[in-house]
Amino acid sequence: MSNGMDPAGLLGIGQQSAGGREYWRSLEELAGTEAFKDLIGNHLPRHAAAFTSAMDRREFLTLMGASLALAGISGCLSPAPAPPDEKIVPYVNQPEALVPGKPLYFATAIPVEGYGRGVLVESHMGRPTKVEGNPQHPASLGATDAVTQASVLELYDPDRSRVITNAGRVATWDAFFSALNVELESQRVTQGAGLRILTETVTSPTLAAQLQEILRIFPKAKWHQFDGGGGDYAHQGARMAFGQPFETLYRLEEADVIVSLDADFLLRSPASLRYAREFINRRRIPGGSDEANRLYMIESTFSLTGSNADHRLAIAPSAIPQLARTLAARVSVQISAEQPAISPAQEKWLGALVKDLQAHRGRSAIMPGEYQPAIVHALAHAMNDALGNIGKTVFYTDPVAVNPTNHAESFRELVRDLEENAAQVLIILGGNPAYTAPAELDFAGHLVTSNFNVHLSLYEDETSAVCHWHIPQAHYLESWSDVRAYDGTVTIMQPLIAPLYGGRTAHEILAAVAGQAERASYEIVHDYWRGQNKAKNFDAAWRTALHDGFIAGSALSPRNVKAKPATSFETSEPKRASSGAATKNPPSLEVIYRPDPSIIDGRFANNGWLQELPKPLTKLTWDNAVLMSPATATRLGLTYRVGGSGGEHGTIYADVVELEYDGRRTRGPAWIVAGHADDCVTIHLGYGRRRAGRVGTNLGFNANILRTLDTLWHGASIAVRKTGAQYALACTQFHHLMEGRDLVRAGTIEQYRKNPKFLIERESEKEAPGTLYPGYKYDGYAWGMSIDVNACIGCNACVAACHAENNGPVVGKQEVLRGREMHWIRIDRYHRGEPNNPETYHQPVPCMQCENAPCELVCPVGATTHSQDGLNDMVYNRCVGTRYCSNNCPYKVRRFNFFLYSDFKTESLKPLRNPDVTVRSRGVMEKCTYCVQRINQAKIAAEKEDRVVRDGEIEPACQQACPTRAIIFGNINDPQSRVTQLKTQPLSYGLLTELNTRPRTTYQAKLRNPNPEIENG
Amino acid sequence: MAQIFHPSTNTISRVTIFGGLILLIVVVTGLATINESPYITEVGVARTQPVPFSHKHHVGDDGIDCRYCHTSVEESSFAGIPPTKTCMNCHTQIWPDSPMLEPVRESFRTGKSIQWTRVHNLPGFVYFNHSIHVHKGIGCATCHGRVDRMPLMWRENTLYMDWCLDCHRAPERFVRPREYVFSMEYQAPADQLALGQKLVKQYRIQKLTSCSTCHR
Amino acid sequence: MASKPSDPGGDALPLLEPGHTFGSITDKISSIVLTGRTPLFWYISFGIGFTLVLVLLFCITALVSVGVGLFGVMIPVAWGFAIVNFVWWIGIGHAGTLISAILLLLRQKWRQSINRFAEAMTLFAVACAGIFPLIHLGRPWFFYWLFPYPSTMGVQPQFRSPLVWDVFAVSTYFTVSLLFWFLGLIPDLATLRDRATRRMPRFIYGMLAMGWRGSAIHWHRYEMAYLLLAGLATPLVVSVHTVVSFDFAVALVPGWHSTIFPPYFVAGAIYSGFAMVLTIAIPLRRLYGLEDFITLRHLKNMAIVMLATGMIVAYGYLMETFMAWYSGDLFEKYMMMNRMFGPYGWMYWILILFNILIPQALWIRRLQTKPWVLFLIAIAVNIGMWLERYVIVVVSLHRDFMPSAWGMYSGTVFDYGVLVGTIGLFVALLFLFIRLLPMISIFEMRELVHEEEGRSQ
Amino acid sequence: MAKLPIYGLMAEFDSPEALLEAARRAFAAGFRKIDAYSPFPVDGLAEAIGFHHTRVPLIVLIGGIIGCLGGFYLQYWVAVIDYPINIGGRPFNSWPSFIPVTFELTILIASLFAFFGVLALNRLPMPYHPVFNVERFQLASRNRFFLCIEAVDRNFEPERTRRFLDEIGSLGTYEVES
Repeated sequence: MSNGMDPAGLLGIGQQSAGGREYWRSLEELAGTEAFKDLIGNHLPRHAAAFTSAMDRREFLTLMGASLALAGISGCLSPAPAPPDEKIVPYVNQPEALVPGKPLYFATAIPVEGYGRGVLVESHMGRPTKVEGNPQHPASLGATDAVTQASVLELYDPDRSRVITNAGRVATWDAFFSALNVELESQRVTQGAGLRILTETVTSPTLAAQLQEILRIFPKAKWHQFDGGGGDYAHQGARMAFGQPFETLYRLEEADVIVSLDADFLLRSPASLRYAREFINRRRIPGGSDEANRLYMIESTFSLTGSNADHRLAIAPSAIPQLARTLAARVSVQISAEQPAISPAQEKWLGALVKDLQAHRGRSAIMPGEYQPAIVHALAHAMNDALGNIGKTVFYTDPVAVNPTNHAESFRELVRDLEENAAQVLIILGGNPAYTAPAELDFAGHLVTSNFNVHLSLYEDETSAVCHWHIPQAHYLESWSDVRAYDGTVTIMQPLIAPLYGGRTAHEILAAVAGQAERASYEIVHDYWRGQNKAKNFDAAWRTALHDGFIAGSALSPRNVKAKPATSFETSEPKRASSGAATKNPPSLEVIYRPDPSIIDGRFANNGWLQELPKPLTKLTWDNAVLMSPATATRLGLTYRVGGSGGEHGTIYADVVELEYDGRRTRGPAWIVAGHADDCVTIHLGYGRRRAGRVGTNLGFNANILRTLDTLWHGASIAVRKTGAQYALACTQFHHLMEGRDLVRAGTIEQYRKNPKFLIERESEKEAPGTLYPGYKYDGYAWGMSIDVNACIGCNACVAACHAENNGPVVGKQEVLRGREMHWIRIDRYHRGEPNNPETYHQPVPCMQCENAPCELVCPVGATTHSQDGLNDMVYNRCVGTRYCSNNCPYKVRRFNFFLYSDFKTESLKPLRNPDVTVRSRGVMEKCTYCVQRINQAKIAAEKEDRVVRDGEIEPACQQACPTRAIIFGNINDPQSRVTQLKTQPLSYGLLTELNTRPRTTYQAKLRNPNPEIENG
Repeated sequence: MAQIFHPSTNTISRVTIFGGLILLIVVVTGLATINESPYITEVGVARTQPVPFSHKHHVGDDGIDCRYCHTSVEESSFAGIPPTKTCMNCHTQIWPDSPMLEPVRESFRTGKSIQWTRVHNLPGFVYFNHSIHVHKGIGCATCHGRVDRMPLMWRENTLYMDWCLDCHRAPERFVRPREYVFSMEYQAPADQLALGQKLVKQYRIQKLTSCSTCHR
Repeated sequence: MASKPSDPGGDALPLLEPGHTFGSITDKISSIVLTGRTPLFWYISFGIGFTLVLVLLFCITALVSVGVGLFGVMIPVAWGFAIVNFVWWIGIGHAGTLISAILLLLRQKWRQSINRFAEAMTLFAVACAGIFPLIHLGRPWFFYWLFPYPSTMGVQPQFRSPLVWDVFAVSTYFTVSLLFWFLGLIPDLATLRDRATRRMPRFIYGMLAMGWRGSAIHWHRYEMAYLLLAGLATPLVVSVHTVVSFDFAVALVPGWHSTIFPPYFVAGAIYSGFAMVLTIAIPLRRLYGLEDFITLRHLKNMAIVMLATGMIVAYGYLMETFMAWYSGDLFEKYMMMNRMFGPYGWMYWILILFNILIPQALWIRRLQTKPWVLFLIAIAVNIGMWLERYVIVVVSLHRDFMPSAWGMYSGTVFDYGVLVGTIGLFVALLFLFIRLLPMISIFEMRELVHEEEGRSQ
Repeated sequence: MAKLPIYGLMAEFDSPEALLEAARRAFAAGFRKIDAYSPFPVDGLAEAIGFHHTRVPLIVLIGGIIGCLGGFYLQYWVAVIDYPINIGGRPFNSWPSFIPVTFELTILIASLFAFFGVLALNRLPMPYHPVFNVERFQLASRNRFFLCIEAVDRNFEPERTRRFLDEIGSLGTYEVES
């Protein structure tokens, strides 16, 4: 009965010491555990050494010093060496060397679909545990997205491939390299006529150099590109408009009027984090100005960006190019083809929009969607040109991607070569074409024709299964490499840990192809940049680059461009072979394919954090669905049923439909989305994986079965049949109405200008609720938070960040169905207005840290109490699990471990855990703590320097990740702090304050900026 | 009917009743005592170590400062367990071939670490930070006892929560001037309370009894 | 003088069929216990009960070893069957104490033939109830943290929490009921000691009787103590369900946060309690041929008490609905609409039917003396009261303040398993009691005989 | 006092009234060490043999007071003295919340005192008692009523006392050997 360790020891609380934080408590213990040795493996002298002899600073530095030499030596020793020790330069805000128990931060970049985003990675004793944004990196600005947050889980994923396989049998690197060399020898004869290399979008200068080198050695070899998540239409569009594949950049801070032609720039763009920041910065009302930008959205599916638009026009995808033409014509772009008439409603809408655009020449921006055909991009360029936006809000640079090509065409060519047996040696670097490529091509089937093909990938996936060779890839946190951001800024990627499963980088494979199998990627990257930089101070520059996380001034400079007359291209119809044989019965609809908001094209399918992340608008988890508008659903006679257990906070039984396209069929649940365009359906890719791993396999359904290369993103006519079957979807929030409750307060800027207090004044709680009790005096710190609903775009970054920071468990679909998901912060989504085109609000809801916390009052054992700083503490080890607190929490932000959710068994997941946060065991309640571990660390640091904690010194994980800075945390006893100032704004309000809970977390009301002409009448 | 019971049953029954009560009390107090006893708390129980490292010798006789080995005690939550290298700094010259030190030399040769037995162990959900305690004038000896008198290390205090609270509720009873934090000989003055209150003010020591001070 | 049971005419019904003497009563009642032959129906009933106890044990083992998630509980409905059953059982318990204590203070003679097994019923019901707060904990092995004890953590229970009040209320209630019950048993144990022929029973009953010999002075003190215990038990029984109602009334969940809860819970408790007494008494008097002692008069009186408490409960429902409208509180209003017409609406209407409408039949005098009618009504009320607690606990929680968190709850096989399991436990214990102890207080029946003689002379 | 050959003399009656009457007369006749045994409480019997008031109520009252004060102090000590901690912004001594437990403990302790008090006063348990030596005494828990004059009584004199008992209507008088 000492400190709650007795039987609990058997059931977790005890084990968690083994799992959670023991790692750094005693390094000896650490190095002792067999499991850990497996984890660290034999591949990594440095870390092994570092760990077994509690690396003190002397040794750390010597290691760093010796690394270069070592690299050379070990290089010569064996053909396939373990990666040698290399130098790592820690980031500024960290002790000069490793101190046991203190994290280090390293700068690198995460490549997502080819483009890089600067990140800082927190490392505890050599274990990367958390990824944060790099404030100085143009594509990050200190923020991250959900995918970036979850990438650290991918690093430790026990399902990642650990072995080289040849035809399914385990092989060795040596075996592979010799086999490869044999093939290459024969290729040399034919100058590589049979050599093919398939990559995803490439922006890495080093990789580009290597590819060119290979193409020099094998002049007849071909390099193909295919990216499951993108189509590279933008470059094609630029080619149309300018004759060159320019990169298009926007400076949204300069734009008063933004027209998005299906561009989901807040979520699906290499610059989404930056665009989100710039977009919101122009809408932050309680920041002095009461001016805001206005976003017009023209799209088919309901995108995240669409949900943040002031005006949305939901039309079928086939109509968008036409509308673009019409719009172009209205903004005086030379259009020869005469314009078909459009509906009066659209007429009115378009009229107002055009007027708005004309009124803001040079201060507007037309943004074409990534998945729109080239023509739309070209028209957008023309419009921006006509509106004089180029050089003001729109900029063009040379392409960031190396050798941009139309992926569809490039891939088609590869398949043709395979058919004609022209491609004998195929090297697939990353990607998973066997799954992501349209089924019609039967890529897998054709692979057999080539006599040697190899797949380099993190997982042993569908493609690996059909390739002769599979070789494990090193995770980006294990790799030396480089990558360009959306604006060309280069980041030298440095590893945080040596490859856990002995993976290699694409650089090392290409080096082998080029006949230098022994070169380690560190060498390759380092030497490439040495070659680039002729200056003698290279080492210093290299150091700075690693240290800062990017190479200063490496961004591509804007080009002043001249658009060709639109007449030259505007008639070229987008290729959309309406092959689907438009059948009238069953009703045939247009189809839209989009990467899944969480797992993109399936590359993150095995990532539990992302699978369990409620998708921005549908709030679905663990599944994809056939999204359609209410009207379309009624037309198809489709409906849903709320489950008896879980219900609106868990189980929704959706009608299953059969989809048929070109005779290829699949089935999927139908999901009704308010605001979706009629007569078309959206299907998210990335599901229906067959070889994703224990998490991602056999979830949802595979839409690639239906796709064709011509209709990668939009299909003309797909047949949708009701099957009568129903399927349980795990949806964390189905109820989207506020039931007349003031949860999200919203108005228009117009109203705000008239009376800044207009929202508060209509509220009931103008008179403060009385109390018999004196109430507490908080004379030290008083932590509080302000969340700007106006700034929240609903991107889920905070949810993922919170999960990563606080060792959140993954509970699985079954538990989500029961309404037991474990997110400490959730983003509530509410709709208002007519269902075919509703207003949407995103409201992040963490613990309110009420001063009169109802939860504390009812806890029989005092497991949740108030701290001196006014935090609502949750003491897991005291909790007996009555769950009374959750019942009494009006905000329902408490989460309960109904089972042993935290994984105490899987060794490889243990190093992932944040050592400063208890891993919760079975039967205890948990909830948002304002990241009390960060608060305490900051307080201790301040105390040691005999000062007070500075404003902004503490950033909870959610605030740190937020792209739009919608969440601000601080000391509300300090009148100067940002949070205090925000709380005094007229738009600041508390949630359910009429209950006299006195929440420390308050909100800023949402303000829309509608165009009066459209809004009224 | 004849008597069912023998006259003695009267006494027996009373004895059982009162005896039972007494037994109950004995058992409860017994359990409590066991819980506080070294059997459970390991207080004063010297733990065997792979190498019979003597703090008494190194600290008491040689007068090596705590921080020479426990390097991070002032910077980090974790005081730091010295790497084998630290041992070898001296023991390459001193006793370079004493059999007793073979495990150390072996560890240095093979790179396999010495597996010390943990003496002070807190449950996983307790977050203790050495650096701040040291900074606020809590001496090593206050918690770890007179290490300079321990041939083999043992636990000086129970590390139970109420023991922690004793100090967190009344730091003035234990705080000492910073310059003496690492001193083993330091004796609390007769007027500890007076001094304590002075230091509490001077070092801005708070009485932190909030749960989240230690549990997160 | 003794009117036939069949003819109506309320108080004409006797409390005790005529022709009984001290001896006949003593022999009749003690023979049930001391007989060597156990009737077949006893084996059957006990067998069923015991089988269900095994189900209960299985469920509990699973819950403790796998996790409370085996129940259907979720967020927002973090309390489910477990708490519903707890309140239901506690309520049932109340009739016993009420009959034995309050009716004693009110000098109601008709209590005497039913108080003993009613009290036993109380104990067993409370025992069943006590299981639930334990097994619905996330970490049941730490239940003792709800009691104050000298811990090395230096942490004690949080006495502002209604759950701690519960712990004290229920444990006190159980202890006091037990003392009260055992004190009442002592003279009868002496009787059994003296009647028993075989050695073992004599020894055991003798030990339990503690050498009671019916001395006048002992009787004098005994009666005083019995009276005082009754005096203490009366406010206790009222307090217990009040405290249980605080579990809800103190919370701010719409549908819980209500001042009418205490009186309306106590009434409901007595209501369900009497229903359960009838459910047990009616078959037993038949099976053991105790119609002479548990007469139609008893049934009638209990029916009337049921009717009265039933009306109070009805008033409670009415008030809740009225206040929801009158308060004008957005959440309250929604809660009531949801209760009536929401996804769980059917439950609400069934409980109205079972708890309010059907019992109205008791206004009809003739039905008050029709055992099988009373039995059916009692069953209906038992079910209705369970549903009432379900509506209060689950339906209030599943849609509270934040629409974004609204969800649905449904019991799992373990929820049902534990419910029937406790019913089994209850039956098993009850039949053990009937077999081993006098189910009717013998000495009080002797008193009754004495008084009846006094009256008839 | 010296060990007596017998414990006393016991007379049997068949009705509470008879016993009551007999008890009165015995008391009137100056017998003091007497006791009456009946299968159920008989009004006035105790008074008849000179036993008037009992200390049970006092004991219960004391128990109640202990429970009440102790109960409240326990909670006050926990919430205010031992570990004062901010619970939902309520004051440390939120006495209204302490009422239920205080009340329950009052009842609990009082009841315990009542139960064990009466046992103690009645010197129970006492499985062995001389009166059980009388064969017919087993009917004392059925339908017979007994009056016992103990040998320690000042006026006890075997022969005369036996006669006296027969006079007052004993249906049978037996020696109770000790």
